[in-house]
Amino acid sequence: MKAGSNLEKVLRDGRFAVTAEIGPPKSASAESVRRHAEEMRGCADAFNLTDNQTAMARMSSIASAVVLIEEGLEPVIQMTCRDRNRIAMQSDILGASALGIKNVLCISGDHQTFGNQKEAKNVYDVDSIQELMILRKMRDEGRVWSGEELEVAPRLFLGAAANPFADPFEFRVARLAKKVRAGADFVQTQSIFDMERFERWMELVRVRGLHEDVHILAGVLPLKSHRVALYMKNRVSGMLVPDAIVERMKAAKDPKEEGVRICVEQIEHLRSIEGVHGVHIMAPMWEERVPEIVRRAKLRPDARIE
Amino acid sequence: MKIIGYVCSHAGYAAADLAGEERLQYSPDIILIRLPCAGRIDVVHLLKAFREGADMLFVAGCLEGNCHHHYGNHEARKRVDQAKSILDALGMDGRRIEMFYLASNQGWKFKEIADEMMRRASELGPNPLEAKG
Amino acid sequence: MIIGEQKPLQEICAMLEGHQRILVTGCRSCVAICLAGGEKEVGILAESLRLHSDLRGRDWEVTEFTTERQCEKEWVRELSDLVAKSDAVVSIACGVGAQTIQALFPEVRVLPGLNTSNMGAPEEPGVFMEKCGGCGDCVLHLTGGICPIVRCAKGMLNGPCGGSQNGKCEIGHDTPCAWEEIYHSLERLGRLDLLEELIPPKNWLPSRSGGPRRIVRPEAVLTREEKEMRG
Amino acid sequence: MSEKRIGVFICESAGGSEGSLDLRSLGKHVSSLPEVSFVRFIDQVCKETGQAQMLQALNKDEVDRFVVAACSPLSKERMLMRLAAEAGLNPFMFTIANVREQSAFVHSKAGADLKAKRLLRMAVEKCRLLAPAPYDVRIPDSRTVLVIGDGLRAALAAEEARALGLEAMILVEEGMLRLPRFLDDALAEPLKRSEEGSPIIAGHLASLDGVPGAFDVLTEGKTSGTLRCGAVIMAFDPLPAKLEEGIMGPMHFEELVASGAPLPLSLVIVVDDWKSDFHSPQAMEWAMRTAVAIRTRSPESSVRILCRDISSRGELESEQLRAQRHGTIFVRTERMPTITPGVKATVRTVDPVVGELALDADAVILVGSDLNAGSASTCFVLGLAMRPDGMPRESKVRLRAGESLRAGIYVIDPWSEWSGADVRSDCAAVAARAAALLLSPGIEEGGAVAQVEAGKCSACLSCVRICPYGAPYVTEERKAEVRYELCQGCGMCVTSCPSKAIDMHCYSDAQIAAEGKAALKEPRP
Repeated sequence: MKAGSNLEKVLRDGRFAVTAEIGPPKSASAESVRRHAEEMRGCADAFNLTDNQTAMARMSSIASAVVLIEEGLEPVIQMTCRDRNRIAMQSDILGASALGIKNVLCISGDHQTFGNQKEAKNVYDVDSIQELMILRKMRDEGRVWSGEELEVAPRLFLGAAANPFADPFEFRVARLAKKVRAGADFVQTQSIFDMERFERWMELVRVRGLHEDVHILAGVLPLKSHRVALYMKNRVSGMLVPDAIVERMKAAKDPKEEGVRICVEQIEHLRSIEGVHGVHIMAPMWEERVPEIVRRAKLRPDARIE
Repeated sequence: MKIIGYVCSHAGYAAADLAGEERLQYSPDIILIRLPCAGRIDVVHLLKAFREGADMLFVAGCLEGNCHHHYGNHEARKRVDQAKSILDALGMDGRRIEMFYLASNQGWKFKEIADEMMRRASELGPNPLEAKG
Repeated sequence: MIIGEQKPLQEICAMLEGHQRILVTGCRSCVAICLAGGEKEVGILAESLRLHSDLRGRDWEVTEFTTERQCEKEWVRELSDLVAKSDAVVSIACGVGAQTIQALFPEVRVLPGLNTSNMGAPEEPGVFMEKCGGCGDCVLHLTGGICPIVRCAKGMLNGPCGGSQNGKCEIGHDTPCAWEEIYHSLERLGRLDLLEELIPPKNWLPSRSGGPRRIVRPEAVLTREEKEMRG
Repeated sequence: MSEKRIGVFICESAGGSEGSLDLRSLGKHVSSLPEVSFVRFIDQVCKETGQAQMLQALNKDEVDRFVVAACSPLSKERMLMRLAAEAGLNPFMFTIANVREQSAFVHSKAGADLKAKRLLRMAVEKCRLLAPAPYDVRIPDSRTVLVIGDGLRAALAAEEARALGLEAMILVEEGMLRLPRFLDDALAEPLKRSEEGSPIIAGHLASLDGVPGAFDVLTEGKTSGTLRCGAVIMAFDPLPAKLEEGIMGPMHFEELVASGAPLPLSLVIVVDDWKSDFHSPQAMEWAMRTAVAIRTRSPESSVRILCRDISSRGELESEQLRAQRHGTIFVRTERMPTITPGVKATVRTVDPVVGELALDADAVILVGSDLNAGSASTCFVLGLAMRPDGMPRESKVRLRAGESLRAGIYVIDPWSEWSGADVRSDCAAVAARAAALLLSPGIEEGGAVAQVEAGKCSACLSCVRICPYGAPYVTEERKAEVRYELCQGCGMCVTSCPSKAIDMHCYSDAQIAAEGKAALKEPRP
């Protein structure tokens, strides 16, 4: 065991993992984190805390994760390359580890021009793959990147993001391979709507045998409305939403119910794909619906940490 | 009023000649400076003329797609737009300068341009520098 | 070349408030070629300032001069007489030019009329694209001749982020994804293998992070004796 | 600066038949202007007697420049150039105040008098700043026309040039012209003569230097060498489209018609203008005329024309009406149709109104903008702007047909009329243009041309990029220079130069500014 986290155990045991996303609040009160924890308790093996998602300043993912631990749930913290250089990254990891955080998702982060403080100076001292390399070195060698020894090494289960829907398509699998070589233990994908392309990608993943080296968690996102579907299709870069899904959402009498139904169908389908070891459910501002999705998709995660 | 038209030889100037042949009357406040092509006009010429008291300026070149020098009229339009934005920035109203396209056989159109500039001049009033003396 | 863009006219006028004898100066080098600060632009700016002054009764005296290369002392010295007659110098050369003037003439106010932007190249007439970030440690041999440091919005070194779609960057659809271009360049060169390499965190010391950079060419440096000998 | 001496002539008939200008007071006004040596009233500037008076005055008073207050420079300029030259001056050392068309004719008496004074003042101010302009009358060095092409048009152009007294050489990549197999007598005879009379060089154009009347040409390919010619005619035939069963290009169809073979019963003509915004009216015209000819010859046949833009303008409109009256069906399609070859070829496309269409045809003719590589590479070497089909852009098609943007280079558009006789007249017209140049007593060059001040030039290429005529170039010293033999005096390089390294004769920056100042000096009316 690299970190001994619940998520790591579930994946190691070959059980189908479930993670769900919690967006930290734009608030100095952690009340909403506690509320979401209550709503989703028992629904997932671990909960992702986003790191200033879409480049909007929010409560830090590490602080939110500590709240979650207090509530008895297991966090996965996200850490972007946008907001900290390698020094801050390593320091934050040491602190997070000391506070009991074991799962870290390494991502480059949305460009600050998407956020509410576009004029901010971005950092990008390292990219997401280099972040993995640094964190792995800390864990495996007990050293900071420059080589200096740590008294106590952090125990980490390292995650990375993968987007099968971005371009150039041919390079996407090679990039996943690089992430695996850089140290990724698990991978969360971008929200999947275009199942056909995802399956093509998985095929290439299996050709390279990557599904045996890394746990792939397929990302799903329940659509709330036709408008959200259109927004995802047209405005979110790196997202492919087939017309059929947009049409279904448009035609639906109860779009929210339809969104949940589509999501459940997707989870059922994803479960049947060789190499998919779990799902990652993203329901930003709609966290309360996650338990229903988990129940209807017949996922049976063995909820809590000790 | 003092209005200068920077006109290309091939269309603007020739059209004014034709307006003359046809005895189409327009205001003597309009004076033409002949250029080989509207594309010869430079922003500096236009700014200088305003500083020397011109109330209005215009540039006239060949019809679009029909410039004797192929795209001199488009070049001229860009200069006029640049001058407009400078005038606007200085609070002098970019409408004091305009770009027109016409053909050498359109004497009537030259008169229309002359009349339009006069109309605009009376709307915008004299060059604000005049008020300063 | 160095790419710059003139500051808005109102901003320049506002900086000049309180001054009277104004020298507008440009440069015949990069900024002339990127159409921002050559003699033509000096003429337009000077004329605009005169018009501004006349309109507001400011009595400004505006003179014009375009230096050969405003980053070199020898050329900037040519300004001596004009600077002596001025109480403000507006430089529409790059920031280097403005600083060289200030260094040589510490008594006069030097005001930047131009925003120096980047090191780039004309893409097509009138369009200039940033091409080089001056990181001090070039990686073009690994990236098919396309710089990921500045042409990728995130300066990624190990491939495109998840926002790359249809060859465009996530920050905007008129920004090409550098990594898409790198991929195709290496594909053409038959060197896609280079993309499989893990590029470790970059040494930014030769870049801005190492403080102001100073390049020394020993063979051209003059010793104290040589300096004395040559006066 | 030394004192200028300006003579001023006022034409007595400048006031027009109305006599509405007070010429005496105009004369009095101008005589007070700086550097004016004398003012003379001339009965009629455009009459020989008037010119004799002017010449006498110019010779006697030793002025170095003059101003004429008369009618439009557009009508008087050339005459006055000759006069200046006769007086021993540079032919551009004069200015004109157009006090007739632009004052006497268009304003009330009082206004016209005032404005005439202004105009004359402007002319004097501009005149003060004149400098002798470069000017040459060059006798063409070579009477040889180099015809570059590949087939019928090249042969005809060469023959027509020879008929006009020029020498002709034909440059063709393969070393032989690709000629239609079936020709009517009207073409066969001149072709034969052309083959006998015009040497053929196998190769392509590698470079062209020099000036109209004296070009130095380098050829490469099967024959590499240099040659001297006075003019170049680009005479490429339309390319045959890629041919498969049931699909042909216009040349092949012309051959088919000429052979007297039975014509296809159903014909689809695809005017290929989808590749770009380029819409070739000539290609469209070819299609419509062909349609009419077929329906005239075999009324039972059906002809459909597929194109992107079916609304014809100008003279094409009547062609279109004629074609429609002859039963031609026009189909508008928004993208290039797909064509399946075969004995019955099928053309599939989408009509924006009707929807999907599948048209069967005995023959499909592809007419359009296929790139002619030979022509394109020639354009590249000559620095000529190209159309998408590889043909050079013509200089103002309607006014100067057959001229390219570069002086001394002529073009035969392959999309000319479809019947042989008309191809011939096209070639004859262009050959005549070349002959007019090469047989002229002298080629006039210079005048209002641009000039570079090398010391200010950064070799930024702005001028090279903006000039429509290829006049500016960068020398080996890395400074721009303008070949005044090619300069047409538009002044765009002057305006676009970021370093203000270029100015031009007759319309210098200082002159334009001085005219503006003179126009605005007077207190407002």
